[in-house]
Amino acid sequence: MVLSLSIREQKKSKNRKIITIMTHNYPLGEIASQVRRDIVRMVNLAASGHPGGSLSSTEIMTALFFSEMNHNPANWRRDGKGKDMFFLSAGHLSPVFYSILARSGYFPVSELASFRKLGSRLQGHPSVERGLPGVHMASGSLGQGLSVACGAALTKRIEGENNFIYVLMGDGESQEGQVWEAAMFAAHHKLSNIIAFTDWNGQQIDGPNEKVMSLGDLEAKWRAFGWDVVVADGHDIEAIKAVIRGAKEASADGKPKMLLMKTEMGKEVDFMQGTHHWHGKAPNAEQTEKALSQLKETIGDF
Amino acid sequence: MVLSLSIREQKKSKNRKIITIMTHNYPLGEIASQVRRDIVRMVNLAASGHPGGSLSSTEIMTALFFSEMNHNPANWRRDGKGKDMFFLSAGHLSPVFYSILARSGYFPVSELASFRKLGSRLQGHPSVERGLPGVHMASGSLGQGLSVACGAALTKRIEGENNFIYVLMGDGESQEGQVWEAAMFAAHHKLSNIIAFTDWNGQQIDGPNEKVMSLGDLEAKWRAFGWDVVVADGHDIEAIKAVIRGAKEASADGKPKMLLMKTEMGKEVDFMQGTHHWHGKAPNAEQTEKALSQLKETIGDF
Amino acid sequence: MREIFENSGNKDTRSGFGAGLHELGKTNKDIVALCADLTGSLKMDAFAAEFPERFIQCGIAEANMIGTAAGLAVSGKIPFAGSFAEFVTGRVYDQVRQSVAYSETNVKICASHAGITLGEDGATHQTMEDIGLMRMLPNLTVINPCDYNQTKAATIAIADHHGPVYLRFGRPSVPNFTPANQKFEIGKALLMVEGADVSIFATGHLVWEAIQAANILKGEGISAEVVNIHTIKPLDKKAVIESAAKTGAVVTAEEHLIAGGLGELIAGLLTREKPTPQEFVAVDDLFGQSGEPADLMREYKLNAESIVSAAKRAIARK
Amino acid sequence: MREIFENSGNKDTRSGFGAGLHELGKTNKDIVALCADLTGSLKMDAFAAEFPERFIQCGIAEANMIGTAAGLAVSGKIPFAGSFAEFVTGRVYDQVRQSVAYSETNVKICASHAGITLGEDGATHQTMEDIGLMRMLPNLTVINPCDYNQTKAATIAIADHHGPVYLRFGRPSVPNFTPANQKFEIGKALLMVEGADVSIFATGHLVWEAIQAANILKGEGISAEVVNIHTIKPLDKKAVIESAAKTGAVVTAEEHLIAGGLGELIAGLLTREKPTPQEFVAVDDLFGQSGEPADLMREYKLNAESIVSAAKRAIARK
Ligand SMILES: Cc1ncc(C[n+]2csc(CCOP(=O)(O)OP(=O)(O)O)c2C)c(N)n1
Ligand SMILES: Cc1ncc(C[n+]2csc(CCOP(=O)(O)OP(=O)(O)O)c2C)c(N)n1
Ligand SMILES: [Mg+2]
Ligand SMILES: [Mg+2]
Repeated sequence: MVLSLSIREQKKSKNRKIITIMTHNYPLGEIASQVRRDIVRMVNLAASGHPGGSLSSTEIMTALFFSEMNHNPANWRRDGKGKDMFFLSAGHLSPVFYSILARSGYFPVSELASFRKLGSRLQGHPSVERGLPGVHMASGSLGQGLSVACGAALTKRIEGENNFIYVLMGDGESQEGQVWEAAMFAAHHKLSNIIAFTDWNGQQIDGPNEKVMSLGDLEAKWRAFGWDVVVADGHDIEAIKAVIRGAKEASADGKPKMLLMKTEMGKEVDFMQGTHHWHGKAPNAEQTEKALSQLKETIGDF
Repeated sequence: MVLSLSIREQKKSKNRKIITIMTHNYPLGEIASQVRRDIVRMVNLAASGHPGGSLSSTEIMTALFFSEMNHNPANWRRDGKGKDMFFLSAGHLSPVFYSILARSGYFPVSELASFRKLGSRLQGHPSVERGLPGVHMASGSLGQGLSVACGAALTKRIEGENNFIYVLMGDGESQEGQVWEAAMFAAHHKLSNIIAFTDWNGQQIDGPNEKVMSLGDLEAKWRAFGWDVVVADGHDIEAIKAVIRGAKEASADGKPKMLLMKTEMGKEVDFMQGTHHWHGKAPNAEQTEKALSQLKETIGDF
Repeated sequence: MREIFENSGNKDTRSGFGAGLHELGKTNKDIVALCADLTGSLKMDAFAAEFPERFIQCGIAEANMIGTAAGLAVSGKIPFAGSFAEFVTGRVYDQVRQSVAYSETNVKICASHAGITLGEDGATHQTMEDIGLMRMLPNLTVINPCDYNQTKAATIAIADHHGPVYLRFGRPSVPNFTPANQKFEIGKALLMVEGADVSIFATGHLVWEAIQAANILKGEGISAEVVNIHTIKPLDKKAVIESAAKTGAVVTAEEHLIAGGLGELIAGLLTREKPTPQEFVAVDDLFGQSGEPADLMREYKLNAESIVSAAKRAIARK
Repeated sequence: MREIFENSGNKDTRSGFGAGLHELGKTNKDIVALCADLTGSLKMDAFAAEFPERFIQCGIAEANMIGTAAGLAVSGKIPFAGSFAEFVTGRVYDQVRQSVAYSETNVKICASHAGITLGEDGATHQTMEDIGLMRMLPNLTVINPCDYNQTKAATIAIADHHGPVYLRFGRPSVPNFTPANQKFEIGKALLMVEGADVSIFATGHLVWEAIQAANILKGEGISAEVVNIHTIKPLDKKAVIESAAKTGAVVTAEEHLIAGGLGELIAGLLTREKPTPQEFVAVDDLFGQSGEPADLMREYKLNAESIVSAAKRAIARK
């Protein structure tokens, strides 16, 4: 009864390839700006969704998908064979994920308008039920993505592939115990092909991490769990590229990699920036206007 | 239908007081020896149960209940009002727990013979259903006890009581993510009235921790989670007493306390000692004989 | 009685919970509240603001929240621990099982955003299994009130009931139609509309829909009885058996999967007592999806129209 | 058919799982196995010893094990992830829900020590809710075979079925009575004993008890039909409806709580199709306790004697 509503159109891979190549001609900073516009517009259109963390992780996702990751939107396979794989553990960051996927050529950018609508492939949190290309796994219930990444990393090792498994987590998300189970597991099994990002924006729903549930010395925690840890500016695209490359190069040391990316929630939209209030709130028409006036349209709105 | 089978006899508190006082006249080492005999005999009689970790945590439990803990077996309340409270997180260590409780005077030592039998108050893992004095909470599913301790510690603080909350965990148990959730919570809420023990015997069911799922630098982990950590010899009763006292004295520093007790699984029974094979296996008659020959009967068998 | 229930204005049931909790905070100093980074969504903010020393923020760590609540309860407090329904049931089933139900601790598990009406967040957040999960646990009382007033009354009532409770409520604004001063009696089903031809046993958001359905049916000359099963466990067996015996046809209506839900509970009871034709208004073996609450209710056929046709099917099978 | 089932010697069903897994390891290199520090109890040691590179030790971290299995599955492996039944269901319900069922990953969840026959460890380890938990999840297949041979066959069969599966088996040695070479057909109920007066739908360890009950009833002139519901989901509705329609009286028998179990599943089906008097051989709203498996089966009335009296009660209510 419900599946029949799915938007099942599969755009030709040829078309997708063209989109990708075109997008790749833009400087990464311009792509990030367009992605931010997409995020704000999607959440406004849906009248629900999570702009805060999407805006804080925009550069991380841009640098990863448009520069560092070995992927092929034109010929995507759910099993990720022969390619790097990306898992969005913090599923509420679906706006940035969907925009990045569409802008990479996984599906038509026009489909971004269906975000959170009945029958859409762009569910509130990523889902595989309707076959959206680019999404390997459902997420939304926090704390599960790093475990999934561990499994995929094991497959890569068993198959002798030297591709990487990327995963994006929220900082608040690391309060979930399952994250530390996965941390211990990855270190024990020496899954150095895992490169994880924490979007360290210092905020979660009820307020700053520090007030809600302090992460304490987060760097020390990951190190104590046997990981290589790097702290970097999560809005500096060149810095992000550098730490990802560094992580890839260090993969022989047998340790999984945690890239703690210092960011600001709501980045680049003045009234959203640095506060938890826009974690999961949609801007109204006026607010959207105000936000968009601060974000350059580069590639073109959907 | 089932509860009717319960052994509901409640021995008079007067009797219990006499038992306690008598037991307290023995040196702690002699109590520990008797407790070890109880463990071996209970598990043999039940033809099931967990001798390995019970034998490794015997001195910890002896020092705690017969020296450091503020408790009153004669007048025990489930809500622990005005007293210290103890939670056994690693519920499979029920043999040592039950022996310590009986030897402290919580219930008749003769009841130890009912361990794991149909209708017994001495369930395979501690349970409150049948009202066994000394047991505040059910356990058995690993990883939950530290969270419970956090709750009790909060009550003590709200009520302005300066009693302590003790909790005993297994080392393998700290692979459960919930333990790290509780660790983060206790540090965030500055629950310095929690004194936790890890029975660091280096073994779990499938083998040494190191092989099954390495705990890595366990001390660094707890420190990184914001706890005061002490490592001590978990078979040296004086050392145990000293670290408990130290933990109590340091309670003003606002940090919860983790006492990592270095122990050996199956301690004092040569064929059980230092191996995981007796984690959850009952000795047969002959093996029991052999084990008991190595353990001095001091207070008298049940 | 055929009382006329009128909507006194739409309100969300979670706000009924928030109001009840706030009131409890004022009258009972043993009440403490715990939340896992969803204080605003659970409408716990009034309590948190007025009683900060009794509000315990747990962060995104639901398992630990349940254990902490159990520890508070065993030492004498009355903890209300809240999150989205999926995260205080499926996420923590084993913790609820051991540290709350089996340990018989006086914990009140407060579950917001239950069912498909959670809306746009979609399937990972929309539990339609929580009634099934929680009613399996011995010692646990399971309550699913129908509107703002009843949720507020239930919140207050469970504080006086010594023992573990699961309290389920929802996100969207829906009609508020029960009397504001009605006392909440745990385990006592409420006859909302008396009727003779078919018994509609409804719970939660579906009670209002059932009353609407009864009105529609009345217009067609069918006399439907509507019973509000606000307490799923312990089920008011007598009320169910008597009504079903009287009408000889049953409809169950709930914002839940068929599997594990109120419908199967009642089917199990009636096959043991007096087998009766029964139709289910519930979701059959599907995950939810994103959408607006009202649209989803229509899409998943959880509304008055579905109850009307189910009632006719049940009657036809007498 | 009234086939005579003979016990070819007691064996534990978990050893059937272990043998099946070991065999799969030899024939299919995509099979991987995961365990959470219970390798011996799950009888996974033969697999682990022969295929160490495909055996993944997860330590005591079941949530992560499920997620890891999902990650292995999405990338092309066929993971069999095992622990005690409570720890791969209630402990990880939300993980199974999102990363296995909703994500439609090809994970085989392997649950040993299910039910009361877990024995001496007691209630915290004895799940009698796992069928209820797992059958609520869309996309998941739920299987509960009856003996060693059938468990081995089921283990092999689920490897060829693409999709998430829950496989439930037990700890103690019990009669092994189904043919060693019988192919396991998912979703196809097995008629074990043909009869006319009452239908006994049994699953798992209770199938043998049901056959014994049918023998006893035969001696008293009552003709009981025994159907082995080894696949709880998808339920073989046709088989259930036809048998119930033929006999007009139903007994369900399972090592599970009444709530959420096979009995309620069948009651729900029959009230929609053709309401039929039904009696439940299952545990009513109690936690288990420590004891020897056989003693517990007697104590909780999960045996042939209980089925016999339930059958008589059901027949009397026709
Ligand atoms: C298991 C679980 N618990 C709670 C939630 C509700 N929730 C969604 S996002 C969120 C906060 C996440 O914080 P963080 O990871 O820092 O992400 P950010 O707010 O920075 O986007 C919470 C509590 C959830 N989705 N899953
Ligand atoms: C949640 C959970 N998972 C698995 C088990 C089964 N189990 C019981 S004891 C044990 C090993 C515990 O290891 P450790 O904490 O080191 O205790 P020790 O073996 O030293 O006694 C396991 C896996 C359990 N009881 N609970
Ligand atoms: Mg954050
Ligand atoms: Mg150990």
